[in-house]
Amino acid sequence: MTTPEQSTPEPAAPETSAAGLPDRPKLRLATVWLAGCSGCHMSFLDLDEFLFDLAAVADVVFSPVGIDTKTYPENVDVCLVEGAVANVDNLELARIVRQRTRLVISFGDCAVTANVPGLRNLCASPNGSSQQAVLERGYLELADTGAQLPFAPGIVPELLPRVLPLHEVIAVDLFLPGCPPSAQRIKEAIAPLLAGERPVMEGAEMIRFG
Amino acid sequence: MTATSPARPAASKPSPSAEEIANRKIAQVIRRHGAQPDALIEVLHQVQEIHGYLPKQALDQVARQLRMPLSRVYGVASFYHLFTLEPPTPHRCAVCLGTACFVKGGADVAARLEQRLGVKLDDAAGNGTWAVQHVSCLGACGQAPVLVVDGVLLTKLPIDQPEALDAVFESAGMPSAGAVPA
Amino acid sequence: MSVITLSVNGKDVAIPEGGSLLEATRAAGVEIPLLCHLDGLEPVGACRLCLVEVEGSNRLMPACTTAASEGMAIHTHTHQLLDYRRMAVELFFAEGNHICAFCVANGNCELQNVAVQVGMDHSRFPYQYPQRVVDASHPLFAIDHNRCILCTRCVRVCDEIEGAHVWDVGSRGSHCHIVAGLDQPWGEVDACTNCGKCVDVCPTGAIFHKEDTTAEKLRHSDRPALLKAARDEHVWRNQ
Amino acid sequence: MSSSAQTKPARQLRCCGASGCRSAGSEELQAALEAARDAAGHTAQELAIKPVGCLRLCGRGPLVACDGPGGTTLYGAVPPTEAGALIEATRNYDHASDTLQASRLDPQLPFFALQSSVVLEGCGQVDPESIDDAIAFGTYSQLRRCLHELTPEEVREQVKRSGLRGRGGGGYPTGLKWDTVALQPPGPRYVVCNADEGDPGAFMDRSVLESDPHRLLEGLAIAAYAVGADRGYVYVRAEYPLAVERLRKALQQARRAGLLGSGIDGTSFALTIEVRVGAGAYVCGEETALLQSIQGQRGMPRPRPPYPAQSGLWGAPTLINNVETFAAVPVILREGGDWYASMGTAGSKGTKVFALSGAVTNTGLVEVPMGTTLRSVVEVIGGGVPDGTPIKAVQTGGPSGGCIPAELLDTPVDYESLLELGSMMGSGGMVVMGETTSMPEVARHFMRFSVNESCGKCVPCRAGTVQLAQLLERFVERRASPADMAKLDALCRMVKATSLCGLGQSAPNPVLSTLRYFRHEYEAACRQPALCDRP
Repeated sequence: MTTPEQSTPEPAAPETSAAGLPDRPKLRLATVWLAGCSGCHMSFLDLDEFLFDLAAVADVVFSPVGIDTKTYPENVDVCLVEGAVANVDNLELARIVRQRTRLVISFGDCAVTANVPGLRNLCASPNGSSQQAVLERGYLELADTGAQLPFAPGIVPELLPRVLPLHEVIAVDLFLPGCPPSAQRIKEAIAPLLAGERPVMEGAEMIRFG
Repeated sequence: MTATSPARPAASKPSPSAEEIANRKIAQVIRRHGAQPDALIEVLHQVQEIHGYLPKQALDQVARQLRMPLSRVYGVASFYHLFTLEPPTPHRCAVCLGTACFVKGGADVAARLEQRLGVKLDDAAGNGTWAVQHVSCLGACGQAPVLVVDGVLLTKLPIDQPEALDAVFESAGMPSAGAVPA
Repeated sequence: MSVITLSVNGKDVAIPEGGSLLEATRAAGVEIPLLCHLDGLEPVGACRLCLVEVEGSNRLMPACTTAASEGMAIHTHTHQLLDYRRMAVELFFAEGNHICAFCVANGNCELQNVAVQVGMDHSRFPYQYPQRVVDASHPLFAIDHNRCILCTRCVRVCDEIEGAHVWDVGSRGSHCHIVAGLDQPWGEVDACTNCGKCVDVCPTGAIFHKEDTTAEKLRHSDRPALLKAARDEHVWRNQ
Repeated sequence: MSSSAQTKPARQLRCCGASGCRSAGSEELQAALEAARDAAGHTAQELAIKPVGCLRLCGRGPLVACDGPGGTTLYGAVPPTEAGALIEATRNYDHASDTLQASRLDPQLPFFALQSSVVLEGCGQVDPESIDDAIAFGTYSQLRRCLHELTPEEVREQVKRSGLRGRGGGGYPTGLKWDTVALQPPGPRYVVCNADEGDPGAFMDRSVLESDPHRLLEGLAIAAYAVGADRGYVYVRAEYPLAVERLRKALQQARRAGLLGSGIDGTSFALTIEVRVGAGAYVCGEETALLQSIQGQRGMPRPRPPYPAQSGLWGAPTLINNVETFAAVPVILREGGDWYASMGTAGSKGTKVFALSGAVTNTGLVEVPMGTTLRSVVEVIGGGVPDGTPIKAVQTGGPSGGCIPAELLDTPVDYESLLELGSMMGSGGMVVMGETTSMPEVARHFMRFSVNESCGKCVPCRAGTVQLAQLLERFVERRASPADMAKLDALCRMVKATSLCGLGQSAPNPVLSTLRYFRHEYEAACRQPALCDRP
């Protein structure tokens, strides 16, 4: 079965062909943090010296841990997306990432399976939505004082009815599971990409969940 | 034969309680089947006839007297759709959602019943008085769509004529929408 | 003892008559994923991961329950089988609530390992988030139904090896769940001997020792075979 | 076809008392007829009012057949108020009231004229609650003949010659199955009648059980003799209370008449038959699950081989056939295997009973030779869609079968042709669908059925059907994406290839067949590659 989500299998064969990429000196790399604990990003930082190697061949153009840019740029080559899609902001950013990125990597178990953020789907009401139930549980039932539902339109993003893994929202090109994926695993996945090759995602070292 | 109910009263005691009578009946049923484990389904049918459902203490009695593991008895009792482990509501409907009934609007019958009785399909608790469940096929396909209300088969339901359909429901004794369950 | 010969992925092997296709694959040194099967317990052919192609048959056969016969030619890793196995593992993940990150069996879980074995890096099928419960009423052990894959190893080991038959399967279809006694809290079931065999054989973190926390569960899935050999053949290898 | 010189009353009214007509008020009608007869001063000798089984045209119940000197007339949907008029009409049809005239059904209607009664020959003729009536009709004569004149091998030879194939769905050659059981090493054997007719849209077996139970018992007894069994079970679904009641009664009568029990008909042949009532589980129609259920267990199938013919009830060789298969046996022995084989097609011999329902004018039971085209069954016999609009598809084979589109209606009905079309014979339910029926909805309907009926043992069926039903939901609600289409295809193939039993293996068939013939309906429900907007 061809995986429908994997619409752009090779980084070298982009559909949104950014003209002249092969000549571009540096890979444009982004990392995005959706509904996750940032553990995957911490693990990314654990790459230690490899980060210097990375900096030599790639520009970090968007990242909560690497650059201050607040707007996701155009023509990104590779993006590591941490976290599940839990609210409207996550959803909007995921869609932008897909539009502006050639190779999207589902980065860590939350992005791949919805993982811990997805646990709120367990308190779904009969219509399948856990949006209200999770707010009531968190802000009313468990409140010690001043119980009230958050209400700040335009400031606090609205929750989606269900928390979804990234590939149920946008097409994903590579899955890098792990909670978090170890620095070694991240390195094994990224290094081939820098050389224009697709990493081999096989074996417990590369794809075991958890 | 170890068909001794723990609740069996001494002979001198006054009239036995309903529970004791039921226990004795179950013990009789089991004896009639020779206390053979392969008769479990037959026994459960008859226990359900006695109690209207399969209460846990009756399952316990069946398991002990058939000398079977409790979990196996529960496994069988919970496997089959016609066995019910909770006390049933006083009134029950079964909407047929077989293929012929499906083609002829069986799902609409179910939806109208849900609305009328304020219940959810296949929620055994219903509204406390009425519950609506689906059945896969009653083999009455020639008369589709069909419905069973308290054991009575109603056929050729006029799904295209809401008033006529309501009249059928009315005459089957179903309270109309918003009516407080008795 | 008479011997039969057959071929596994083109390699000829000889196994004792009456052996299963699984034994044949082992004789050929071929590893196929297994979840419900466990040596020492009656095979049930439920997880469908060990399905193999048999030349001359248009049906896939479970290696664990199918008797090998003379001259059979089987294939264990065709594209089709790899494809189906991966889908089956995705279905397992999607039907339960498997959050490896905080599971007692993380790093020592057969489901996790099988996912690696079939190359499953994500599930194409949406997770179902079924409502399931945790029963910690037993003094020593607990069962977390969220992690149960209904392999029925616990049911079988308790029935076949221990003889207590505490466990069985209740309900049906996607509502199936393992029950203790009359679907009672495990701790209230008198039949339980506290032997812990169900903990030993559980392939995931569903049944575990209470003192174990995340990633601390150890497996002893070889025990049923050892016990069975001791009982049936009076051979003790469990030193 | 009575072989006895029974003295028949000059006139008789046969009232259908099978479930369909019962629900339409046949009991009230019969009581009213008896009262009207008494009021008119006729005796039962002059005018018999006989309860019988299915008169076929179930959609027009309650049905009454009137046998008079001038032949037989059939009335449908007769209100009890017309009882007097009906009694009068038995003597002189010209006196029939307008209402009664309107209920008269023309026996020349293709619905009746094109049927061949073989399995159903006693349905509507005999009183299902009377063994005397059954015996007078010739029932049990073939059992007696077998016991006295034929060896088990000779019986099996006739069944093999007949080319009869299992009528429960798979179409396995019956004679071969009987041989397999008979030729197992010595030891106990069982015969089992599968009367767990669970396919929605199928009610053939129900009608036989309710209309002519002694024929089934005769067939079962002959089978037991032929394979050397001395114990048998009839496993009936609990949803058929009238069938259970009549079958139990028939068993009791047969025991009393010495046709079951020990030393049957003065021979050394002994046979005990028990009724086992199901408890609501479609999967118990699968033979290994059925055996589990007879043994008081959860109805969970197990992998085959070993087949039940080798290892069945309590590990003993067990012959399992369904009701229609056993009911065909007495006729085959009476008329000979070659006679039976002269009907039908090269690979599918004899006749087949179909239960016709859905969007069709004449709903009821239809028995036709194998090889009759679907068109003649649904359009000529069935009379097409009631409002005259075209037929869109015919569903055969229940949740294991498929939808055959109108343009293929000229296909002859036999095992192979239906399989080629991606459907199957199944037990014989035939549901006609008109133009308004949406095919993704049909597929979802069947998939929900499979979700509900999955036993839960193997993962493709337990979890795969749930995912399939959700995918189909997206098509029905028109929020599917092209990727969903690919997933649907792939998962259907996986569930079909890897499920443990027939239920799971065939659960994707309704999807696959509607995808094959009505793909445009799925495509129309697809949006462009999905962005998230699901609830």
